[in-house]
Amino acid sequence: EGPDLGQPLTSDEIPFYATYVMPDGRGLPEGSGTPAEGAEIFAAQCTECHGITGTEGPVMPPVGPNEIWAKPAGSYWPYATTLFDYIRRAMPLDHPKSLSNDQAYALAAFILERNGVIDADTAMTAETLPMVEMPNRDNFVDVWATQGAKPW
Amino acid sequence: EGPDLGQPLTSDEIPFYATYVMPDGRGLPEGSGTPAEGAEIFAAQCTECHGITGTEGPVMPPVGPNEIWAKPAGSYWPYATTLFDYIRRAMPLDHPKSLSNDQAYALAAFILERNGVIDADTAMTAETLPMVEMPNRDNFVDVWATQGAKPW
Amino acid sequence: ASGGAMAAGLAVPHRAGAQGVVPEWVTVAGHRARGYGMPAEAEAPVQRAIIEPWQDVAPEFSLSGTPLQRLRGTITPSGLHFEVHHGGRPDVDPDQHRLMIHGLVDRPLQFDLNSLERYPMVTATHFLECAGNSLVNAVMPEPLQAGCDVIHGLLSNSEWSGVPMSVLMDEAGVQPEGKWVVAVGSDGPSLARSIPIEKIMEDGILALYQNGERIRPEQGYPMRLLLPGFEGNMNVKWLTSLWVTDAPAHTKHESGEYTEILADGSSVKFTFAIGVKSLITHPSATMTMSGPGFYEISGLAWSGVGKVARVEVSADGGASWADAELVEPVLPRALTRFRMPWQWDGSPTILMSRAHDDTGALQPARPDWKARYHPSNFLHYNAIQPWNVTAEGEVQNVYL
Amino acid sequence: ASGGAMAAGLAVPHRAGAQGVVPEWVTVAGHRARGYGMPAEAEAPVQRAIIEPWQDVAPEFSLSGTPLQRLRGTITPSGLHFEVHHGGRPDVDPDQHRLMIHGLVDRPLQFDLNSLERYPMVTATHFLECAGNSLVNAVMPEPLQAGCDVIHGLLSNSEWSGVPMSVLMDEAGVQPEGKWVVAVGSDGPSLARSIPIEKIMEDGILALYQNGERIRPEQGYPMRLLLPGFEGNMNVKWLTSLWVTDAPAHTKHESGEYTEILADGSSVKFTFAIGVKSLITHPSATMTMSGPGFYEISGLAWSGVGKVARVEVSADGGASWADAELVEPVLPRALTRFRMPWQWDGSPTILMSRAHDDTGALQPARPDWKARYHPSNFLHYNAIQPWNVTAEGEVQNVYL
Ligand code: HEC
Ligand code: HEC
Ligand SMILES: [Ca+2]
Ligand SMILES: [Ca+2]
Ligand SMILES: [Ca+2]
Ligand SMILES: [Ca+2]
Ligand SMILES: [Ca+2]
Ligand SMILES: [Ca+2]
Ligand SMILES: [Co+2]
Ligand SMILES: [Co+2]
Repeated sequence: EGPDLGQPLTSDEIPFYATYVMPDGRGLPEGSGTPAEGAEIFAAQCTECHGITGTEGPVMPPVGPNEIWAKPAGSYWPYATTLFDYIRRAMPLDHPKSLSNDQAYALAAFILERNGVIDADTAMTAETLPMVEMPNRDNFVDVWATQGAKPW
Repeated sequence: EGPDLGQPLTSDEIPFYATYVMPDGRGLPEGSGTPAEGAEIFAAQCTECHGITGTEGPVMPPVGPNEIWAKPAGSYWPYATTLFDYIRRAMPLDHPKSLSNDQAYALAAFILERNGVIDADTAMTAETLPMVEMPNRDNFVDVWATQGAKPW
Repeated sequence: ASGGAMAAGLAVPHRAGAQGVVPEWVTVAGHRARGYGMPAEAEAPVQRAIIEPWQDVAPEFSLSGTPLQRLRGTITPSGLHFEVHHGGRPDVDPDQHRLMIHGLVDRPLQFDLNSLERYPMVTATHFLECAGNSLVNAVMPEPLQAGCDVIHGLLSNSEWSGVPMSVLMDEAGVQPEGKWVVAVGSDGPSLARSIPIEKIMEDGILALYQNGERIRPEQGYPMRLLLPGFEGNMNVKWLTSLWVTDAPAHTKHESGEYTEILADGSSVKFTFAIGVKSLITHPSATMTMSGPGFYEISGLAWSGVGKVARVEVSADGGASWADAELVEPVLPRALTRFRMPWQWDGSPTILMSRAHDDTGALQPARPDWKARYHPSNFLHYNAIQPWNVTAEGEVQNVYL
Repeated sequence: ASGGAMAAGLAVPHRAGAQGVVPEWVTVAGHRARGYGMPAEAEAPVQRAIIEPWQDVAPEFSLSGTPLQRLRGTITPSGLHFEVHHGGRPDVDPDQHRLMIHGLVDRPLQFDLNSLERYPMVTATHFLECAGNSLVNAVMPEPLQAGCDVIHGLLSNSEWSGVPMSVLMDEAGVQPEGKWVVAVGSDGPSLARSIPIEKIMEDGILALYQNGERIRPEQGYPMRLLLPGFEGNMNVKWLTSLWVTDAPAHTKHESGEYTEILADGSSVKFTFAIGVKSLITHPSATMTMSGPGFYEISGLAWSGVGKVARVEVSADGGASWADAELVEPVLPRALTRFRMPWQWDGSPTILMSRAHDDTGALQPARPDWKARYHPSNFLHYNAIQPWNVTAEGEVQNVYL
């Protein structure tokens, strides 16, 4: 079928962003962060784009409800793990991958807390983050159930 | 079939190079030129590209036989009218359409004379040019005769 | 008197008298050949329409729309292929770039660009459409008066060549539990999407070439994932990682930005294929008719699930419809050009097109589309586009 | 210990420890969208091969060859479409440019570019090949060691859109005596060719668009004549005049430069269509094999009279042949990509392809082609191209 020119790939050659944290928490690293820690980082690095309280924007405010964006990450997204991974790999947009794992946990905690999903004193870690029950989780259509084995 | 947006075209709007002198001489303008007159113009404006005697090139020498080009215009081409029209519209390559009709007749005369096709004292005009019997004329395959009505 | 000029019936202008208009450029030497060509200078205004929703704070989140109203045929010239950059277009060094295949595979592998050149390559023409294309029509209460570049320009069509994904996945050896592939791009945000393994294996392509030459930076140089018919952003650009998993990762883009809220408030997480759709490009909004008479109505139709089967055109606001000609070849999951002769009598009217695909799906009218979704939804808008033609010949975007 | 990292069989790398290689470009904001895109900077070497036979005295007589060995698929990107300029590329002002139809017509007409936009337009993918393509193989006593760009590069393939010539000719009203059309370009030498009216009316196109956008300056901006399958220079660029006549004008190019001298010394004046031909582009001369093992032999086949029906490939110098796969869609008078898997055992061999078209014509071997013509003939060379593969993996041009 082909020339078989693939070279072996060892796990230490795989950068973190080549995978994704799974909803059940697989792939989460060590570390932790509280909403209060997150608030500080957010104020310093995120408000320019997402607003002082995370609701003003102009860019897709992650805190809801807000006037701008019907799908705020901290309440609309089905899994809290996605917050950690996305912030860690992509934010802030102009300095992606500059945050530590602790900072990403803290920012996820802050956003979840602002959305009323977790308490202000709950730290986010590899253990707690996958346990967060996102309020919109059961509000997604299972397209396989409605459209069959190949819903495309 | 279409929007019929073509505008009328009057004959005084048609530049000379939008037509072509036909082998039977239709389209030839007034004027005349001798081989001697042509020799002078050739020496001044053509030798850089086609060589001092029209056989050296480097570009497709119009005078044959020569070492470079198996199809010298002045002996290989089937119709002498083409010489006049092509020189008039296209030569010299870097100043196309700069020659007068007289000059183009003279250059055609010069090239034909150098190829031994006409005498040195024959002037080329709208009357004489179509009468020139090109030596290779009958040496072309009639592709309609050999390949039928649509030889493609 | 000119030689044989009177012979036969051929009107030959007199050379000496009538010289006509001789433009300067037929009297001088032209330019030499060059290594790589560009459009004519006079065509400089034919550009993509740049859309930067947060230009002040996040200019790298930028889009550009193909000026469909300035183009003909079906191929999008690569210089005008639409862009959606979530974190800007990265400067990927092709020599350093690697494609990794890992996760639930027997042999985790990495490939450089040179090795991939040795692989078998397929060629196929496919459209790409952003899931958010035509969003202004989806969400704006009043129709925006703008051209197809702005309204519908996140749509392009290219001939792609590259390695069948199945060949590469087979080399790595996908394990039985491997049901999804998380594809990751090498851009700033490391854009990631979860893709069912069935699609990857069926017709996924590691695209290395676009319209004959190496894929353009805007479209993922040196390589992108191509998933024929799937919404644009699943066709991950600057592809660097294919991570085989047992379940979708529910990445950022499949958690919010690309999920549609339905009328009842629930959401559709995965909408893979682009629905059947069509668009009249000539005439279209921002154009002005040049008086009554003959026009050719011309446009594009496409479907993410197969071939366009039929396009109907109405020149009376939907009262009557007639079948347009589909320009051959009609290819699956590719833009199809349709055309229809039309005599405009100069009175106000509305032009519309509606496409059917070969699964029997028909493009909806806007009210039917709106009825399915929450008012905020801007994704997978494929409703009929009516163009209003005024008595003055202005062509306007209108909702019906 | 990381969260659920041990759950299921999914190998998830530890974030903290193994960071892998993180290239700089995934850590910064990328570039914004732009109006018109260009190839990646690293692809700058992918250029047309410029050929200027008389560079010192006549640089405007210049050609450039498409780097077929660097391309995949079938479409030639417009920036790399081959050029043959007899007097250089003119700077035509599209606003001043006119198309004239005159001679043996009822209504001599002129059209500007804007009016032509109102006309019905057809779209078709067709190759163009210079009648002198591959001339080095035709006339050089020893095979030139150069790439496909230099040897065979006067060959390209585009999606063309424009007005059917028949619509325009009908508007002018061709008279019964009108049997030929002299087409004239708006370049310095006002290049002119005589074309049978049958071809003009059958499938001639006034091409205004190339690969979706306005035709490029090198290919005749703002308009060219397209005669599907006919030798390149009859497809007059920068078309300004169509003069209907009762006979061919025997213009310069049909008097000498584009007439083939046969073995017996007689000449063929008109050779309209390009003969059936094929070419292996991968691997091809100037390339070096990267060791034994699997290769995909890939190439292009075409015919000026119809569709490619079949391409055979030999990997043993012609001792045995096998049918290659033709990549769909196979279109008439368009480049067709063929492909064939091959295991190279590392020993010297010769690769060849030969195409058949749907009229039954078969591409000749070089000795058969040479036997037909005078030794000086360099036109319409369509013989089989053998590539010699040495034990060291060098790929060389060779005559068989
Ligand atoms: C320079 C601008 C900028 C800064 C600073 C920035 N972001 Fe963002 N953020 C964006 C943009 C643009 C997007 C949308 C990206 C996309 O959709 O692909 C985004 C998206 C997000 C989202 C997802 C929103 C959604 O609903 O999809 C989250 C969560 C987020 N950012 C968090 C953060 C955090 C936390 C910080 C600070 C550490 C931050 N951002 C700093 C520009 C910025
Ligand atoms: C600056 C270079 C240059 C100059 C000066 C020049 N020519 Fe040419 N000539 C060319 C080139 C290049 C061609 C080939 C053009 C082509 O094939 O399209 C050519 C072709 C010709 C041909 C046809 C040759 C053939 O066999 O097809 C003739 C005849 C000719 N020139 C005559 C002239 C005359 C007469 C002059 C002077 C008034 C002249 N040329 C000056 C470059 C030049
Ligand atoms: Ca901490
Ligand atoms: Ca900033
Ligand atoms: Ca005189
Ligand atoms: Ca000069
Ligand atoms: Ca490099
Ligand atoms: Ca202008
Ligand atoms: Co850069
Ligand atoms: Co210029």
